[in-house]
Amino acid sequence: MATTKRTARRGKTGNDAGTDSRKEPQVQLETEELISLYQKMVEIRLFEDACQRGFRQGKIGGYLHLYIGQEAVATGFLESHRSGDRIITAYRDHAHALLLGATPRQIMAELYGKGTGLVKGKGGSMHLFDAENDFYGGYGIVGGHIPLGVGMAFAAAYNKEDSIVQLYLGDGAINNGAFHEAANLSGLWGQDGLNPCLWILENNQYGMGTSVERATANTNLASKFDAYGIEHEQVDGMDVVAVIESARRASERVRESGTPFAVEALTYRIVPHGAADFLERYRTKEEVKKWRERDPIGLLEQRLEDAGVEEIAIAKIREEKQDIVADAVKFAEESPVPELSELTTDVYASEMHVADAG
Amino acid sequence: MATTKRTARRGKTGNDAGTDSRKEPQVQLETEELISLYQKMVEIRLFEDACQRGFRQGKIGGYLHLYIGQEAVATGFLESHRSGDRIITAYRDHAHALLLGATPRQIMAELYGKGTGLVKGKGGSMHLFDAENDFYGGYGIVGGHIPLGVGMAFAAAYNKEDSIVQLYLGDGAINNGAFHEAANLSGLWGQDGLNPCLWILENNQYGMGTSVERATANTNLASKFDAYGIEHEQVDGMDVVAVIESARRASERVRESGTPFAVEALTYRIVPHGAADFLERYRTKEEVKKWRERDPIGLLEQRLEDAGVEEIAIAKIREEKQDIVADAVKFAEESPVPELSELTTDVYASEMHVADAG
Amino acid sequence: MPVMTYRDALRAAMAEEMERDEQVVLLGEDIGVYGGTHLVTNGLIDQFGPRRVIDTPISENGFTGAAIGMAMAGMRPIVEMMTWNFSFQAADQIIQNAAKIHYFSGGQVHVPLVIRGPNGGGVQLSAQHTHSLEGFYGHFPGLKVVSPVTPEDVKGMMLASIRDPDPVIFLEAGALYGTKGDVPEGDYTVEFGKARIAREGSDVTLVAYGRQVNMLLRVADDLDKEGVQAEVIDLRSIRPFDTETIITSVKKTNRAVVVQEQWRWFSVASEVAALIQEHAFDYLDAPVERVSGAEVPAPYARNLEVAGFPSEEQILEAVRRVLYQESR
Amino acid sequence: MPVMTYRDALRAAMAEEMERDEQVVLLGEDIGVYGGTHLVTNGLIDQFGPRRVIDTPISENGFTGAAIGMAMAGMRPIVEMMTWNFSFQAADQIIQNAAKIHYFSGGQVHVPLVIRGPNGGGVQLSAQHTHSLEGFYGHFPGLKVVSPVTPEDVKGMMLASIRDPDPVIFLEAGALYGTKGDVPEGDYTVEFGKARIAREGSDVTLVAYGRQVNMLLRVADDLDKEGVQAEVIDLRSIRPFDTETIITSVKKTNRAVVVQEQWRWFSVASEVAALIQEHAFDYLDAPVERVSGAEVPAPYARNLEVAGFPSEEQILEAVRRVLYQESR
Ligand SMILES: Cc1ncc(C[n+]2csc(CCOP(=O)(O)OP(=O)(O)O)c2C)c(N)n1
Ligand SMILES: Cc1ncc(C[n+]2csc(CCOP(=O)(O)OP(=O)(O)O)c2C)c(N)n1
Ligand SMILES: [Mg+2]
Ligand SMILES: [Mg+2]
Repeated sequence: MATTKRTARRGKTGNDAGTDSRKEPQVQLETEELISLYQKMVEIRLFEDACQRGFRQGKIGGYLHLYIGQEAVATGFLESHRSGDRIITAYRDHAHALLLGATPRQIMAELYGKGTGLVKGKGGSMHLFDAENDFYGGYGIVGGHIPLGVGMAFAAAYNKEDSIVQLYLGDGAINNGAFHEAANLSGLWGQDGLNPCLWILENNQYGMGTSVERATANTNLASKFDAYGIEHEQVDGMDVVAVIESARRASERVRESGTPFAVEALTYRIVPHGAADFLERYRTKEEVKKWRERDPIGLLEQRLEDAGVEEIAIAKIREEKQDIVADAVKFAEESPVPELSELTTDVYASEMHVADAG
Repeated sequence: MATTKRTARRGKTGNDAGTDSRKEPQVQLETEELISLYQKMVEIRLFEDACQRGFRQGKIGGYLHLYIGQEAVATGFLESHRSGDRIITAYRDHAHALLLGATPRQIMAELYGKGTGLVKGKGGSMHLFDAENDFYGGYGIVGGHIPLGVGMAFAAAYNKEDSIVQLYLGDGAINNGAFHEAANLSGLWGQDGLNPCLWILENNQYGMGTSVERATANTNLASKFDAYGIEHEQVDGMDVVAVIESARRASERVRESGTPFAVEALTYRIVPHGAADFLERYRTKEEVKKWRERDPIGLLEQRLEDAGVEEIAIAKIREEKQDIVADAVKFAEESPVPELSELTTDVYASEMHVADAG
Repeated sequence: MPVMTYRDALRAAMAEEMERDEQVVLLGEDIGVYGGTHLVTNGLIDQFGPRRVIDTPISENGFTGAAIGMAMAGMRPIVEMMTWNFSFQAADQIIQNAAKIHYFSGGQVHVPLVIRGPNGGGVQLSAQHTHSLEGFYGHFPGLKVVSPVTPEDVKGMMLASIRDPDPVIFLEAGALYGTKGDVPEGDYTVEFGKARIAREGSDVTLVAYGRQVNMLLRVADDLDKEGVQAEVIDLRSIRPFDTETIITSVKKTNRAVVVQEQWRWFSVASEVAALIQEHAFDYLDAPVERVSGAEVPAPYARNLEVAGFPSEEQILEAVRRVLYQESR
Repeated sequence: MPVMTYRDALRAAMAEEMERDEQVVLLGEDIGVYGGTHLVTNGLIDQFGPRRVIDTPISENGFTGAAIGMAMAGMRPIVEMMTWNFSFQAADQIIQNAAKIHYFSGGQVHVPLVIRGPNGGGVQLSAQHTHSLEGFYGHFPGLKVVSPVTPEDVKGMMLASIRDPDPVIFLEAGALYGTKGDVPEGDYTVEFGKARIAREGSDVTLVAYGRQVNMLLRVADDLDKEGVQAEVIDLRSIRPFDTETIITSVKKTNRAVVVQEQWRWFSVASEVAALIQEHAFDYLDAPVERVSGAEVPAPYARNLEVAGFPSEEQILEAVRRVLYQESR
């Protein structure tokens, strides 16, 4: 464990949130639960690996952002998802879609630009949507989706749905004006119980090649929520059990009160920012290596072993998931591209014909 | 004095900035200095009164925002202005222009839309500029001017000018994304001594008809600068002596260090938001009356009396200033409207002709 | 038919639909307690309460985005841009989210949202507060853009906008809030994409939208005295656009003048001229003329401002040119 | 003449001017340590240090505004929009401040600022990352908007942009960063407002800018084989605009096709068609044809994306129509 190193690394964080993000979580999970978590996280990891291959082969186009290293965050938080809770995030969105119930086939077909894709091949990696399973995207403009999440939270409370919103954003996005305006609305509306929004700040240390330290003078990102009257805490985003503990507490609180709450999950993007990136001049190999030692999947394997699960059982899970991912790739490969007529559908929800669109 | 009332009124401020904005200032001003301040503040007040009349008479058009009640803020801060320090604010800008050296004639002629106006009749009340006297406007979009101030501060440091920027903004503007992005840059660049920016938050309690309490859940506005690593304090913005004390300390600090600092001046707009407004359903007559008791000009008169200045001397100042303002109005009335050819000048600084502009 | 102001027609449409549909809410700066800076929403907070008439902080991007989120979750928000000049701060939400979410979600989600507010020049509001944004927003597929001018259309198009499943950019002629007109009783909507023939005529086609329509009607009166019958077309809807009505008219008159307050380059008038030459090439007896705002940021001084807006004189001259009464 | 890529021509212009003028600085996301996401600024931080090559947080509105402030204080900042798609977040700064400050300050202050970055469609970047914003920004007086396509023009126009006293919107053809071309040695600038005749011809005028120019050159080759001589005009500069070159050409060829990747409604092609019918009415043998992007947010799937961009086939068909080889 590297508590001291982390603290040192984060330098001038002024981290006074009172949360030691590395203390052993109190929550006790059954072995079954740990296994289930492992299944999910391994599926994400293997799925992302397959995406990287598909991209290298030129079968996936556009921008492709992988979740490798961050699996524990969405997995942990979505354990607290209740049907009807709306989920929204940016472009690093495969894991969220998978965890909410979209199939690997649907997602991979989307990335391959096929008509069988989750959004019919129209959105690609950055714009996964699965509204039936509560996933509201999938957005490519940094900051841009944040106000949407706050608005959805308002709607949930307005319509007394008893649902909440899980709103994910990155450490880079927090410096964007859209964050500021939306967080202010969230805090304000929350005073009247009109904003059951759980803010999940995925601090993976970098916005593309810019470290948190080079992006803001106050590197204690959770503390930024003070400006909006939103309470917050930090959590070790590499340890899925710690995340689950925080997620349960936080989502319950948000659901009961209709007021927002923010959790900063300290995590790390082990892979390059986008699948097309190769230069990583902005960080050292040593740094990546150190974080790899706390790979969330590795940490969970440790917990499984501690719980007495045999290595062979763990390996079996990986194989099963490998098969599922391989099947998804095959499905994607074999699926037809979208009909050309799809070009002009879904521009308007009304009958309006695109030809006389303007 | 009404220390307790204010504290009560601000309700959930969580005002823990450690600054009691009402304690008696330490700074000792000569009687001469007090008189000079009084001259300035009375000139502003009378000028603004004349604007209101001109507006009612239909001689001033557009939007017109008066500074009545807030005179102590710009007057106090601009006492610390050194030649070369750039000043920038929003649309409530007459006082700033006057204090920096634009003549009442130039400004009034501008408001009357005359060719002799400070910006040739092109900008009107919201866009006063007087670059020769360090005044860089005068902007009408809430939040929009804030990043400009931060950029000018960068330029000053980059070119080792030893000058600073005084960047004024309102309590309404602080909720705008432009504030967030600019303050973050200011804090970040300040770490390298590249942002000598003095942030002056004129908290006059309302953004148009929306009180601070209805605009944000964290009503301690100064504390919002914490998110950017910018230190801050609050000051009683009705007491020009208190403002001067804060301004001296703050501007020196900014100048020496090249890092930003923020002062929240607690003040009050005694008049309606704009000269065209008449309905004031958003505040009570009693509230206005209570603040009027602390009218900055009244408070300063008290100080003058305490210093032994006779009522008749004070009255004389008012008369002199009344004459100056009357002269400005006359000048404005008699000035010619701009030449029609002015319509198409100043679109580009280059030779580019407007006719083939696009 | 009852007579109503433009402002009241707007308010009536919103209030009636709020009565009918609880999912309709209003958001904007000072629309509630303050009564709305243009009094369009005056009194609605008393009628519907602060949960449905929501005063927002000054954060156009944030609350427009929040409204998009509400719409995605099944509500029907109406956002007031205090003036459209402030919408540049919300451009990212309008263009990147409202216009495109339906498409990039593969049709899973849609955005029934109205963004409304005054547009166009006023009285000496100067450079930052004077814009006509029909072409600016009309450029983007996924948006609908309307710009009604009569109180009747205002009410009918507002009702159509609120009920529309797509995001509608509702550009009001701020300068006309106080003007009056007949407004039908009962519930009615005015369909998008249909221009209105504001006056019939056979000699020349005059095209505009917003307050310039009224200007054209005055010009048509003047021309009438000279024996020239002008047909005046009020576009009403910018996206979708009614090409047919214009072309039918030009095929009859063989001449056209397009008038707009916005700048000429890359504008609505550019498109109208392009469309006419495209679809009525063989019918045109003269090039389509355009009269637009001066190519300058709006000045403050009244004399300059007036000189920068299209004038009846300029329009008359343009008509004379297409009639070959005056040399080009 | 040395051969250079589009990307290197850009970098060379910036580096040379930074050598000459200390007031020139670069701002943008990941332009320094990271090397620039498109490698345009690669290495410049080593050469000029972090005070002049400034990595910014993700706050387009904030740093564009800051750059405007720097320019007002005498500096000559160059802002990189990582892609122009992100500029909607900075639209308020660009349109309300950069374009207008010179005017509303009565000429007291000016804004020598360049905002540059890749524009136009790429490879499957989908709806939020695919825009061509020539008309969008070209609409506003106070801005200058250029869109060069050859490495020679790229360098000469970048140098002209940096030295220009006004704000310049520099729209790069991102898809062409790797393409090569001759670039003159030494210091030179390419004047704004002058179109380039990329190929001479007498039978039809083809107009475009950006990467569609290359497409037109290929189409012209095809047409050549059929005995049709196409004149290809590269606009280069959108504001100021070179009406004369186009009109002169159309007076010779009597036919024109305008091609653009951007959506058709209220666009550059609209304006070009309007201008041609206005200034060459009596010379036109056929309506000006326009070929534009499909009226949809950009889709991700490659087959849909390709179908949405203007194709050589579509252009050929349009040419045949203006030549009356094919019915309209
Ligand atoms: C407004 C905007 N600016 C720039 C970009 C380019 N961009 C894409 S991802 C990214 C970094 C975002 O960092 P962060 O929010 O930390 O998310 P992460 O990638 O680390 O998950 C940037 C700058 C963008 N998509 N939108
Ligand atoms: C982006 C934007 N939104 C709305 C407005 C309309 N408006 C003008 S002044 C104002 C209130 C600003 O309040 P504050 O910042 O507190 O300044 P004050 O008027 O109190 O001096 C508003 C909403 C505007 N000019 N710009
Ligand atoms: Mg990050
Ligand atoms: Mg205020």
